[in-house]
Amino acid sequence: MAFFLETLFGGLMAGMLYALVALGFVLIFKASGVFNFAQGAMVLFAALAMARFSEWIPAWTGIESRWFANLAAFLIAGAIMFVVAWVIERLVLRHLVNQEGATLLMATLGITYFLEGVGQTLFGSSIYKIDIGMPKDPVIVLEGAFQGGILINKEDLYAAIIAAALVALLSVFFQKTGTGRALRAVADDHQAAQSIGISLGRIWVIVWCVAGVVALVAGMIWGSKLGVQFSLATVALRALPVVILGGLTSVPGAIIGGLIIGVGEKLSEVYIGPLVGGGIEIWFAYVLALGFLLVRPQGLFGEKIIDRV
Amino acid sequence: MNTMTDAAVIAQQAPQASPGNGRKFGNVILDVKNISLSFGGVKALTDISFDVREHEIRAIIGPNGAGKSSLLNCINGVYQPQQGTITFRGKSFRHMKSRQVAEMGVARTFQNLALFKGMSVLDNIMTGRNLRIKSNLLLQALRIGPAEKEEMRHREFVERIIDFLEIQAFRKTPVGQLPYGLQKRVDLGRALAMEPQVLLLDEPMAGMNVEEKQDMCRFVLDVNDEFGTTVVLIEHDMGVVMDISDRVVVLDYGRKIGDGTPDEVRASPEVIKAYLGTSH
Amino acid sequence: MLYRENGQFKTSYRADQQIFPIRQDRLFMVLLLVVAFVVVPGLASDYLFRAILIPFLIMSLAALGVNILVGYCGQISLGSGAFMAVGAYGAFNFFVRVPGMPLIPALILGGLCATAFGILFGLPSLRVKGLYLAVATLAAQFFSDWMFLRIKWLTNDSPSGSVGVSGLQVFGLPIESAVSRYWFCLAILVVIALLAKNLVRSAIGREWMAIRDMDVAAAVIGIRPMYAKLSAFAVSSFIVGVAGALWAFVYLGTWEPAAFSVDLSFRLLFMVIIGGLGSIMGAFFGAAFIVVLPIALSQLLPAVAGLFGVSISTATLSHAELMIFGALIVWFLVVEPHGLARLWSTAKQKLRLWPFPH
Amino acid sequence: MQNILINVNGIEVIYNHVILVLKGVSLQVPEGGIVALLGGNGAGKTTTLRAVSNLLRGERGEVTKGSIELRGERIENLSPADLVRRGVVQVMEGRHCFAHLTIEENLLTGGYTRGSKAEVAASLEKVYAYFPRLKTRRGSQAAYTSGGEQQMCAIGRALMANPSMVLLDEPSMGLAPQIVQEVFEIVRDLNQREKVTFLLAEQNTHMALKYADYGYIMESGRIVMDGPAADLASNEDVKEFYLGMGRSGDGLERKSFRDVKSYKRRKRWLA
Amino acid sequence: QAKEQFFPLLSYRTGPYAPNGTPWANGKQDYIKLINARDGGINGVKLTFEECETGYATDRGVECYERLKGRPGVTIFDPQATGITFALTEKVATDKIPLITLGYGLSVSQDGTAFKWNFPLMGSYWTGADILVQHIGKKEGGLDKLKGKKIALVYHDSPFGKEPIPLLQERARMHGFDLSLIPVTAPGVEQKAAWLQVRQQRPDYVMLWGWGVMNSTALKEAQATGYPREKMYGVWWAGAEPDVKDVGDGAKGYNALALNTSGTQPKVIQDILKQVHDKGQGTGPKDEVGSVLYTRGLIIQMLSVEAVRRAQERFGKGKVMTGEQVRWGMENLNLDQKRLDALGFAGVLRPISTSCQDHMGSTWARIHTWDGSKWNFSSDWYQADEQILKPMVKAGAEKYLADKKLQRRPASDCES
Ligand SMILES: Nc1ncnc2c1ncn2[C@@H]1O[C@H](COP(=O)(O)OP(=O)(O)OP(=O)(O)O)[C@@H](O)[C@H]1O
Ligand SMILES: Nc1ncnc2c1ncn2[C@@H]1O[C@H](COP(=O)(O)OP(=O)(O)OP(=O)(O)O)[C@@H](O)[C@H]1O
Ligand SMILES: CC(C)C[C@H](N)C(=O)O
Ligand SMILES: [Mg+2]
Ligand SMILES: [Mg+2]
Repeated sequence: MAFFLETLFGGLMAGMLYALVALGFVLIFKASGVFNFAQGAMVLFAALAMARFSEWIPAWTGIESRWFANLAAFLIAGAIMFVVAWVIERLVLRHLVNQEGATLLMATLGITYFLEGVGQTLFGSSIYKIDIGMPKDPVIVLEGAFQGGILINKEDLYAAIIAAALVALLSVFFQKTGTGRALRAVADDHQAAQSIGISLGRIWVIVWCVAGVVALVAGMIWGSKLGVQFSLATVALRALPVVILGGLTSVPGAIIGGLIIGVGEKLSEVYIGPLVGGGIEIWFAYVLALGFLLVRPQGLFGEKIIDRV
Repeated sequence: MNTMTDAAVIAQQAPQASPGNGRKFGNVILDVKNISLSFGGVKALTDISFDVREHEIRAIIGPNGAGKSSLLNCINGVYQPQQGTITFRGKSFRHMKSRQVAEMGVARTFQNLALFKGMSVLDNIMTGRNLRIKSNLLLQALRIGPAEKEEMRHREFVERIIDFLEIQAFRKTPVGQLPYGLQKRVDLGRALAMEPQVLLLDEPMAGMNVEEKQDMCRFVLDVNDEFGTTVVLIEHDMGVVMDISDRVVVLDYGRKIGDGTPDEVRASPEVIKAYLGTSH
Repeated sequence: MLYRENGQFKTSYRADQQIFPIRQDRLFMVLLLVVAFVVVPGLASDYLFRAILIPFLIMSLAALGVNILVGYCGQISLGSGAFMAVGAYGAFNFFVRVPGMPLIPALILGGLCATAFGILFGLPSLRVKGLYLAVATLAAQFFSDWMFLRIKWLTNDSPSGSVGVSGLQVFGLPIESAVSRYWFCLAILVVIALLAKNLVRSAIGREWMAIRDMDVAAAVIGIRPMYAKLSAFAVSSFIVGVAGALWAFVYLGTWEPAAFSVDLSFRLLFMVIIGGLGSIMGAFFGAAFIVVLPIALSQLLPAVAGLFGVSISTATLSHAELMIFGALIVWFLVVEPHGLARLWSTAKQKLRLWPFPH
Repeated sequence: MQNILINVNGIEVIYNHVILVLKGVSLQVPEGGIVALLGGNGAGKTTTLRAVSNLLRGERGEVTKGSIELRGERIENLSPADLVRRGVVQVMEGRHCFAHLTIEENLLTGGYTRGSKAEVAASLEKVYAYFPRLKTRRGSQAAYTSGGEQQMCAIGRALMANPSMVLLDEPSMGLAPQIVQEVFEIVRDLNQREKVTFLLAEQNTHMALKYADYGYIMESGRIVMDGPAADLASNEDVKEFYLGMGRSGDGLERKSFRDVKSYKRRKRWLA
Repeated sequence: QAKEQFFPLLSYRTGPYAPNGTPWANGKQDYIKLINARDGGINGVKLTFEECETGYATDRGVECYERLKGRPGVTIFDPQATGITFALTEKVATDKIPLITLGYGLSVSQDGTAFKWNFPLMGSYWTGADILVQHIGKKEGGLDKLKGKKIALVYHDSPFGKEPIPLLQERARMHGFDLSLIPVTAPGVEQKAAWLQVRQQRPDYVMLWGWGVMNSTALKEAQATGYPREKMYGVWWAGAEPDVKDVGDGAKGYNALALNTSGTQPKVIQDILKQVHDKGQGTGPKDEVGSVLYTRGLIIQMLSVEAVRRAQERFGKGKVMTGEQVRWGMENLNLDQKRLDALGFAGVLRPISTSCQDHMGSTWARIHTWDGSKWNFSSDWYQADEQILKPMVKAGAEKYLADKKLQRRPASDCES
């Protein structure tokens, strides 16, 4: 029982991190109809920037405070993500107004390669450290209730709280503001949105920038847990079933989806895995998402897919 | 065409004269009974009944959102009405797959162009022949003997339609690039390629000027005359409706408020109030 | 005035239904085939064959298969790598387990295994659409990755999961030398490309495209979505499966499941989109782009750098390669979102008007 | 002499780098006028409007020759959003409502460029007053409304921007006769009371000429005739080909659609 | 024509495995530079090289191989990946170029009579696993004490990670310990489930068969689940600086197999610092020189060079050797302690001597432990148990030959 709870908890925490990456996907999709595969690369890029700057800043400024280094690095990385968003709008999106989803998807894959290349050139391809002072060692709770207690990772807990806060913030933004509505309009029809005076360029820079900051937060947390390295970009593939399960257009969906996938894959790996030789979690996550889709083809909270003649 | 195969059936039933213009229709081919359809709270159709006789041109009119397109969608198997039955040549159904309806000989055009955007005009119309293609996948891949002959046969048929609709010049153009009016024609061509017994047209003349409407009318009338195809037509241009239809159904807010010859309908106060307005 | 169709009147629909109704195109095609079958083998080096031409041919074949599903039928697939893997391991099992199994039937049987697998993972497409479907195909991808690592029987009980074949021959002729491998792949590619072209311009091809462009309307004119989608999955995964078998047998020789990873799936999707969705020609362009470009870059960049007297380290080089590759993809998409094939036909159209524009 | 608001000067438009569609179109829209653009299918009306509102780029078209001026300012390089900010709004052909947004959200989005919430609310009420049908369907997603409802929504959405100039592409398409009438009344109303300028591409020649001051007739990418609306309406050719009047015994009268089928004619003004 | 011996260097400097692939590749390059700078090549034959980025991907690796194999004077390939090794094994036989897979690759390829062109020098995954079991047994006070113990293998889910399994199963059968297998999907950034399983099973020891980013992730997860690092034993690919550096204190006490030393004391490294790095010719950052993987790169390159030298002794000093001749040299290496000392590798590795039958040359390794800032040896040398290995290698080689319908090399072949 204690172990089951631990697994459950571990799944929830992993799910929260997936959700954070998924959130980036959702933001951009919802606001522009672009399925942004570069989200993974953006996480990597942002995290690399943060990791390297937090290392360089004390060297440059001679100020040894970790807080200062981290804060400055976070701000610089955020600024870099803004530049990235701006450049992407200028050089890519602007020229692909009104194109089909597949084309846009490919363009983001192109961006992925580009960012990976630039990221590694500027910041290197070793493993780097982000140390934001998260506690590393586990704590055991409820030792009274269960034999051996339940192991909980404080780091996970903090990560989850940050993720949840971010999501709450963004949900409000989308639901309550006029900009949120404009974003959805752009996703539906680029041209019509233009025709009523929505400036696609501005909208896109805003959204990609927000997505960049989300990526930065995701990268920071993930990086502080596991180090920053090229493979961080592959978390995009982990987050994919989450986005889809939650619904491509739903911010809360990303969270719920993340939790379901996180729990589902950890439980399956731990309980079913050993029976079949293990290593099933990744495809299990996809199959799980698929199962949900068969019931609700638009994902749990996604907007209904419109097909009408 | 297809209707000819049923010539025997038709012959047994005494042709009936329509009141007025001396056109002849056969028996009831399509009978819609007590159809009701709602989407959540929205009642799109309430208890609609009407019939269509073989050979006739039956118009459906009504204000925007009255439920005209939804009615066609029900006949077509795209929507499934909650109540009522639809009888087509003696077969009754409420839930029917689109494919089955197509097989029975019902074709249709769409209000919001539903063409296959990435395909050429020719290919679009060819899809209308798909129901009749018999060769299997392997034969088609090899394209030998029967498969090729079959393809040729259908191609010839489709070319006749293309000639008929006067769109020869655009055969190979992707339909997405055609102007709106021509796309409507292609839509009609695709439906005609099915050699339907009943042709459902949803605002085929929207977005056309008078001359083009005249062309469209000519196509519809020719099809109706020469092949005996029954036509159900939704149209907002009263000139067209009054001129070419034999009988008219009027819908308003999902209810039927009138049914009869153009002249009868035109005279009905309820119809005037709900739809025509006084200016007509 | 070189490229004109004026004056080439078709007197029958049959003539108009040819794959290349324009004479110049036909000539060009014949020339191309002659070059491919005769001239290239005379000129190309061993390296060109083994490292570029053979992978290019096989990837073209795979891209062709993917294009049928993605480009023609509009079902986004990120599981092509899995279909290739199933084709490869399927063919492998028939090849090593059935004594005396000849190569070509083994490849076809491998393709059929992929077909079955493709249909299975295509089933969700009846309900799930668009990007959401990508999940189903990714499930296929990760499942196959796992399956070939974990189920020993499939890898002929090789402890590491890596398997290999050798001593390939067709009709008694060994397929060992680079040229013979090249010819073998080329022949298969030409045959399958022809069949595929026939399919896409026949009734079934039109059904696929109809489903892609507007499925509700397609249903109304009597197209069964289920049949159309599943047949697209079947045909596509067959071709992809055969390509996978070739990749394994002819190109790699010995391979492990990682040879068919999700990366490969992405690359295939790339090829199809860069090349041009819904275009057989596009598959070739796309494959050329994705196969050749990185290699060309990795050889060109040092040379270019050398010109300027700088020597770049391998690391910088490979990062620069990534960057340029990504940038080129974006650039091509910006220039022509419908892919290289469209660029090609636009060029032809211009040529047609040349020298008098409009 | 009225101010020229829009001055299109000999523009050529090419789609996809190869398809030449407009072959030197020039037209002027005076401030406060209603100008109709008439012509058969494929004549290039939509393309002309797109060129003015700068929506061509999304269709991979470009203006390759000529110039377009708004109040004397060249506008070819502005973005559509810039134009909206200058008061020029287009109602696109084929409706283009935001499928996932409700009717009301569609309309509110139309007011995106406007600062004050109160003004937007007032406009909303105005649009609802124009199209009561929209009010009853306000909560439903645009994709699930009927064709005509979507058309009303598209028009209403454009009006929400409080434009000074509206490019209307086939506003009457798919609308019931009464509503068509109303739409044109709205046009006249806005024109007279709020001095909104209109450039409208329309197939319903009868209505268009009735409400417009001036008309241009296009044919395969060229302007083939222009003149004050009243003159056009009384032109013999226009009557025959655009208004469907046939020559019968005692002069011109509307011919029945049933009778035109037997013979074929084509209008030919060749430029 | 200049006399040049060409060394194709397959490497990876991007991707998930770059942190580990890079120092390795740098070591190889620097050694070549050193030989040229210090000795003027091998008996006057200059060494040249070209690097090709594989990204650890098989198809890119094959392309690199095809690209470089035709160069004049091509010597030997070290693909730096087990997957690429598989794909190349057959190709090198046709092209007659030896394939060196020091410490990785196919364990059965130790058998030189079946695998003429493969050289898994200094150890295979079977020898490595065997040594780990021996060490754990010793810790427990004898191999018989392993009975009832639980050992978990957390492995990279690929042929590389799966290689040791047959041997461990054999050992488990012999000593009665429980072996549980926990795969980690490549590249290994997500290991939560794996470590939850570890926590659930509470194994007495964990063996880590990882590479690249998987290693540091494993250590961090171990820390997060509270698994004692002292009980963790990595393969020699999971025991270098990049694996532990950024884990910091969290990796303290973690053990791994060691094939070689690290540090800058050895003479060869001093030479490199002086003759290569100080002249601005160094390939990577200076502070990486002497790290575990860097040193391993040196060793690999040194063995390649020695094979050429050995071949020259037989086929003609000062000549450019062909692949065939280098293979002979590789097969007849005899680097005793004296020779190693002379080469500046004193204490870096154990003597190694190969033969036509035995392409491994040495099956010795020891354990080192991370103290938070550097690796320290914590055991003596172990040799893998011949008794267990021999039959397994033999059986594996037989199966390979049967599958491929090949014959063993006759003894006469050994002379050529
Ligand atoms: N799928 C659907 N979901 C929800 N409501 C629908 C759906 N289809 C139609 N409706 C509603 O049903 C009503 C009737 O729509 P329908 O399209 O049949 O109208 P119509 O008579 O064709 O109008 P128009 O002349 O404008 O085309 C409309 O109010 C529409 O909003
Ligand atoms: N996106 C496009 N790509 C290529 N050609 C196009 C495109 N849009 C329009 N065309 C071509 O431009 C010409 C003019 O089209 P346009 O839509 O401007 O005509 P229109 O006068 O608005 O016709 P309609 O009354 O049918 O709407 C047509 O021949 C059409 O084929
Ligand atoms: C080559 C080595 C460094 C280890 C690597 N993981 C392999 O493929 O075996
Ligand atoms: Mg309708
Ligand atoms: Mg138009």
